[in-house]
Amino acid sequence: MTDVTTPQTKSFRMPSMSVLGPIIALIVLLLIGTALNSNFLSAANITNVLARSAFIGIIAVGMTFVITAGGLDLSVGSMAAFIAGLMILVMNAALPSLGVGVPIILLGMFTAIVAGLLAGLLNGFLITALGIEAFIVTLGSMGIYRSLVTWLADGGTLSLDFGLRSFYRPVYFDGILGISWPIIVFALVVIIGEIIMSRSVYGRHCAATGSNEHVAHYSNVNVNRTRLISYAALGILVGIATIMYVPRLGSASASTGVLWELEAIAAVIIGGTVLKGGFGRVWGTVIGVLILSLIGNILNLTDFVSPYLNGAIQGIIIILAVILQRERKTAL
Amino acid sequence: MTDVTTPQTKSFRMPSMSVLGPIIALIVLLLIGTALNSNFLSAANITNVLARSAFIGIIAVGMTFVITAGGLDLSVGSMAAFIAGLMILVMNAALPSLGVGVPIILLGMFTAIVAGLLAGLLNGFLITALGIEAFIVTLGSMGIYRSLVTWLADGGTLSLDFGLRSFYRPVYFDGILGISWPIIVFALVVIIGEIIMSRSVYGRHCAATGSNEHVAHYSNVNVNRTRLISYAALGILVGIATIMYVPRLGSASASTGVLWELEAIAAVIIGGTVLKGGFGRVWGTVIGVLILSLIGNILNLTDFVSPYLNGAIQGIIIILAVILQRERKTAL
Amino acid sequence: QETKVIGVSIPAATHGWAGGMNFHAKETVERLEEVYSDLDFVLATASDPGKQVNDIEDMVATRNIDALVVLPFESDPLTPPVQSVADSGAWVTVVDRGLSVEGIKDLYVAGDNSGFGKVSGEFMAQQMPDGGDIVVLRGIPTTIDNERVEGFNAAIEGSGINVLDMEHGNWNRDDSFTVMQDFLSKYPNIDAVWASDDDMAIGVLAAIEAAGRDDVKFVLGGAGMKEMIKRTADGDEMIPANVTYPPSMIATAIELTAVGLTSNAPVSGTFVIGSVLVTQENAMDFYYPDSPF
Amino acid sequence: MSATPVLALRDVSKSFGSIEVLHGVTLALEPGTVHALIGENGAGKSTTMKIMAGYQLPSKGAVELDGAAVRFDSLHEGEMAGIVMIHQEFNLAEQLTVEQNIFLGRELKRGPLLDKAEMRRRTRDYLDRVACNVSPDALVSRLSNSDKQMVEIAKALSRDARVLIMDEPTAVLTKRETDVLFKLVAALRAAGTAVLFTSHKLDEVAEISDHVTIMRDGAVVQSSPTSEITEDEMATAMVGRDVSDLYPAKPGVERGAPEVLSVENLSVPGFASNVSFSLPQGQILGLGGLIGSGRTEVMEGLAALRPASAERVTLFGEPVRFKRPSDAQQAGLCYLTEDRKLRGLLLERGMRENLTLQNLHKFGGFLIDRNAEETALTEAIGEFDIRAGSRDVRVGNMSGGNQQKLLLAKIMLSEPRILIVDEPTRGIDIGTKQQIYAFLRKLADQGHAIIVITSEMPELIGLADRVMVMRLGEVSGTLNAGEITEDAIVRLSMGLRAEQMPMTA
Ligand SMILES: Nc1ncnc2c1ncn2[C@@H]1O[C@H](COP(=O)(O)OP(=O)(O)OP(=O)(O)O)[C@@H](O)[C@H]1O
Ligand SMILES: Nc1ncnc2c1ncn2[C@@H]1O[C@H](COP(=O)(O)OP(=O)(O)OP(=O)(O)O)[C@@H](O)[C@H]1O
Ligand SMILES: [Mg+2]
Ligand SMILES: [Mg+2]
Repeated sequence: MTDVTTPQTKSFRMPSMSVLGPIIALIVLLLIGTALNSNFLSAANITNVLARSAFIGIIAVGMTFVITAGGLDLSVGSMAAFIAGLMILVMNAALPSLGVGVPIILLGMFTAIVAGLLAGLLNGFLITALGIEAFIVTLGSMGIYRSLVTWLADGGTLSLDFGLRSFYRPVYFDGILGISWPIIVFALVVIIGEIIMSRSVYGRHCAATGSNEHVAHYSNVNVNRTRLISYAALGILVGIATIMYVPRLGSASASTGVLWELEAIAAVIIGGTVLKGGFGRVWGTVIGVLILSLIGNILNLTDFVSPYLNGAIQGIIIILAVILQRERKTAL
Repeated sequence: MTDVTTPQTKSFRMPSMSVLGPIIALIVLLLIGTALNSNFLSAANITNVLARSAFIGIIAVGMTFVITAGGLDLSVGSMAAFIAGLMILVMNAALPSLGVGVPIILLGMFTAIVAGLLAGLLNGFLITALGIEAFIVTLGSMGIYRSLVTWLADGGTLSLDFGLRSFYRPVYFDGILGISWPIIVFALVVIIGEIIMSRSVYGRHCAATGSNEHVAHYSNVNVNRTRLISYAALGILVGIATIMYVPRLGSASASTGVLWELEAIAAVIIGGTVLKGGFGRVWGTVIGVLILSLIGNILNLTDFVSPYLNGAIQGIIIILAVILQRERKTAL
Repeated sequence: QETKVIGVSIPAATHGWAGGMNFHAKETVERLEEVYSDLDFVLATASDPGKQVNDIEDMVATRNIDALVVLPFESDPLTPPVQSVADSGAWVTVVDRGLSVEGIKDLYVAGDNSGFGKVSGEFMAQQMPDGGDIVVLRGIPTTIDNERVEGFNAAIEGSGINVLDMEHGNWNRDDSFTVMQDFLSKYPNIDAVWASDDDMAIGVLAAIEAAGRDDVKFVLGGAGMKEMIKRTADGDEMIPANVTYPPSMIATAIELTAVGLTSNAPVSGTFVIGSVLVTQENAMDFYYPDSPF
Repeated sequence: MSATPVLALRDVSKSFGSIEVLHGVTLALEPGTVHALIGENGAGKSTTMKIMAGYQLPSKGAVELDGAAVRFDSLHEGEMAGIVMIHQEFNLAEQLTVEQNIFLGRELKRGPLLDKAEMRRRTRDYLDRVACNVSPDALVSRLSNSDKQMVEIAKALSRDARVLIMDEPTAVLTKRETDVLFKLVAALRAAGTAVLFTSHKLDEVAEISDHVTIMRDGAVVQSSPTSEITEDEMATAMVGRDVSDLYPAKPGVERGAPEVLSVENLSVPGFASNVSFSLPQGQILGLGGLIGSGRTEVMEGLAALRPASAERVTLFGEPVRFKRPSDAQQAGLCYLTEDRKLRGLLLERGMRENLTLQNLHKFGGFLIDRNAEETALTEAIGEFDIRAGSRDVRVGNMSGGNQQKLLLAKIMLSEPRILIVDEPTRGIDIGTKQQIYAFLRKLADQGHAIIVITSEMPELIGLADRVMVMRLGEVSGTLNAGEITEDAIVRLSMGLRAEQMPMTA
């Protein structure tokens, strides 16, 4: 019997718009920036943009896994604020006994990572073990952490001891070979994240869980554990982001990290990850983060629009960036 | 084989926890309130709580349809701010020609409803016709409307002419038979919404669309139109909520309606509507709205907790309310 | 003797100054509850004007307040509800921002936003007699911010000071850091910065320091955060001055209201807490090391 | 019949809520034999299989592995014991690729990372063994149903099972793919694997199985070596009546019957081009062709379910243009989808809502008359013999065949004058098939016109008055009453045009 199913010879195909879209949007933004301001491509400006993208970026990488596995986390912004506050309190408290030096910084970092892990595990536990809607759990914990940091700061700002801050500062501003630490850490997180997402068993399990949890379950994937790990990892990444954040200004308050969650989720989706789960890509998230940072940067570098309208421009560009990557609308 | 051709006699069954859960949570809150303060059940307090629930409530009813049909709208809060601002501008502008009186109020109401309709249609169009993720479209339009109102108000506050305000005020504060207008309108919206959701063709189409849009499409349901209508209806309801809101505060600014979207979505989910779509109930949403309003009200009744921790209490209660309605976790 | 209830309604601690104000409100309430056995306080913080109106309604409906101390989130939306509190016979103290209608308040503890801008502008003009290029960071878009900027613009009018750019830093350290970084990329020479708030000044200073730029001669913040006052007192050249806008004005208001309710001492009227220029000479007078702000 | 059974059920009962669906089922699988489990829709075959594989626990009775009672608390334990099951419904993650699905849960690693090259290589091997030539990197969501089934089979193969359980594996397969599968099964049997499968195609059962167990209403009614029972006996034992006249007699449409539908040059971008045909009143037109030949897409295009363009479509003599599927429905043309799970039914919902979804306007203009809906459901249950444990069962919990019946009932509620049914008897038991054929014929006799898309050769031959065959998106030929033979259809589907074949397209 002749074979008549159309053979699929692997020929070169143009990458699809879903791949090209975010890249094109990024390039267009870069061109606009370059055209508008000659300093846009200066090393200083690029460093600024990358370094400030690092916080949201590190968090967004974690969010990519959570969303890919079919979850969501609205609490990351206030979690970051809470961890920053806690870290500052712990370091200030340890100052008399430990003194300014590497140990106290390590203590702070340890605090941040453990706190992040615990916060992530708590979210994950409520979502997986108790089976409550992720939106509600993390909306709840968003309120809780935001309150806690306000309470810790007594309504004001928690500030790192001045001496300690000067010592810790280089963690944000210095680096190696002219590349500052946040950028290096961000790059590492991205590379590891991309490898895990696309080349590891865990990444596959995330996608399977988000795509169809019953199928994943029937295929011996531990769905709950996969989800739990994604929240825990996101918590740890929030901790890491906070470690980079605290040395920048040395303070935390109720206004720290406000709306980071929406920014992180937006970056993830602009990058092409599917909000309902089942498919995620870390490199796309990076592009999403850069797009969002660049919009702000370009708006600051130009005077075309009333600053009141910045939000409108941002909104329009976000929508456009996603329109770009839309495949030709498939018939239902 | 059981014979199923004859309808089974409807035997009484305990309502499931998913039905009882929100109701129990509401009753517990009412009991707590009554225990804490003797004035809690006073007519004045009940009126206050109900009337202020009306804004979010009216919006949340619309959100119930959007979510049931598999959508989401993050822009309602800033849409409300924008519509309020626009309404105030239009009414102030018409004042010299129309004078204080019923016509100008009607003009304002007309403006609000038309603006809401258009805003909703715009969201719906981008989501259905262009096929962009609702999260992104409405995140974008959230930024756009928020910016526009800031811009309209020139960074400050848009205020209704004072004479006009006194004339318009009764729309919030007066009513019939001692029941104030917002409560009446809210009740009407809820009743109509509940009927549409549970007994009408459109409600079924929403549920089918949110449950599986392919099945809906193959059942000749116009999926895009169903979705579009849900966004348009939500827009109109935002307009109606604004009509109730403006006489209360008489002004609009960049801080109007901040976070209403999260509150509305939270109310919808607390009420038992499924975030991923396919199942919604309007009466549940009402309970969700009341729970959220009562939390704020009860926190004001006591001095037990530091006001810094209000957010934490709210978060915990939201999570608890949803835990309550969880069915015994079904094995996957 | 009957217990009287004082309601205190303030915006939530969403930025540095408001945080300080929250602290003072809380602390004053706790202290006065000890002092006056016959006074009971209700403190509510609101995250938006709507919520603040809710709080005031709740105080009237369930706590039978005899007096209300309110720092309005915004003037216009709060005017009608506060008016109905006044109409119900309760004492009304308004703090910082006035209401849109005269004759509601019994006591007004007023901040002076355009004065704040004016003092800041005058200092700038005086520091730069030959003019210069400055950038301005604005707060959250609100009437307060508008009044401050108007006052500032009026004061530098004709002084030769050229405002290169204004952008909103939202009274937030992170936002102002970002905005200032971009200003530094955009303008090769900036002589001075009006950060208009000490939280924003901290972000601005960090950005300047990180960029290693020495063209910026000084940064003028405002509101009198203790760390900044300290640096002024220590003669930090980057922070030669500050302009007060004390968050503790809420304490003044609560305290005066308590006095008004419990004694016959007359406390009604207007109590203006002006914005004062703080320089190295008088800085220690404005330094409160125990305040969180 | 002497070896110890590798896997057995001993007196197993199963209840869902208060309804018992299995009553004391006993069944034994022996190594190196192929065991067929047959029975009517809803008889409990799938449930029996799920219990054997450890997907569900029995309410009563025991599962025995190598003669010892076991209790599989998780699927993993079942699989560890070497039991692999292919479900009646697809068990693939749609957004993942073929390779990702095949290795899901047992990915190969090299160091800490995935060994993608090796997995891809093995995937290709497995796919080759089932003669399926989709790419390992293809997304499952883009595969046709038959390819999905072959991927499921490849996935099961990759598990090296001692016991392979297949729930209606051939329902969505073509003859050719079925042959491939049966070759594989024969090889597995030779290697000592115990195979249990169900099918409603009794010829397949007779062809491949060594032993048949027949279930009715949740109980085993007969179990005997296949050699000792004929197909007719099987059918009778299953259904409880004689089903020898599977197909109703073809009355033959008289010449000059009015033409009710004519389609000229219908094209569906990417799937089919220039399809033309016409349909007289009272005729059943069979649409044959290989899977992937674009039959589904053409008819979906005609019903405006997907973008399509046509030079001219006339319905009852009137030129029509459907912008939406509801336009087609209004004009009297309805299409019944082949994919009941993804396109046909809301699995989370009950029967009532599914039944009326397409015709809600008939139950009230704005508000829905629930009582009328209930009445309609009662009628549908009676007419289509829908059997479900209870009336308000979740449709996803109904047996596959009963879902299909519900789907038919749903489409019939629109009272179409021209009915297009796509694989209407997929997963339907032989007794019900007979009813459905009779029903379709009755409709035709009443003057409706019917198009039946089917991959079942006997169905085409037995049911259709005329057969149109498609190949690669084009009509390759039409066969009139006297010309419908298996050979002619196969030739047209393969694109071999016998000289003397009359072309009447
Ligand atoms: N999870 C469940 N909950 C409730 N009832 C169920 C569930 N699963 C199966 N049933 C019921 O058990 C009965 C047997 O179903 P089963 O799927 O085993 O039938 P089947 O023999 O495989 O039929 P078919 O040939 O149609 O696939 C049906 O009446 C079905 O409705
Ligand atoms: N959504 C889709 N996206 C991409 N390709 C698709 C999609 N749906 C179907 N296809 C492909 O289109 C081809 C034709 O589809 P289909 O198998 O439904 O055709 P058919 O002739 O109707 O066959 P049958 O009805 O026997 O399954 C198949 O090869 C299938 O892989
Ligand atoms: Mg079955
Ligand atoms: Mg098909």
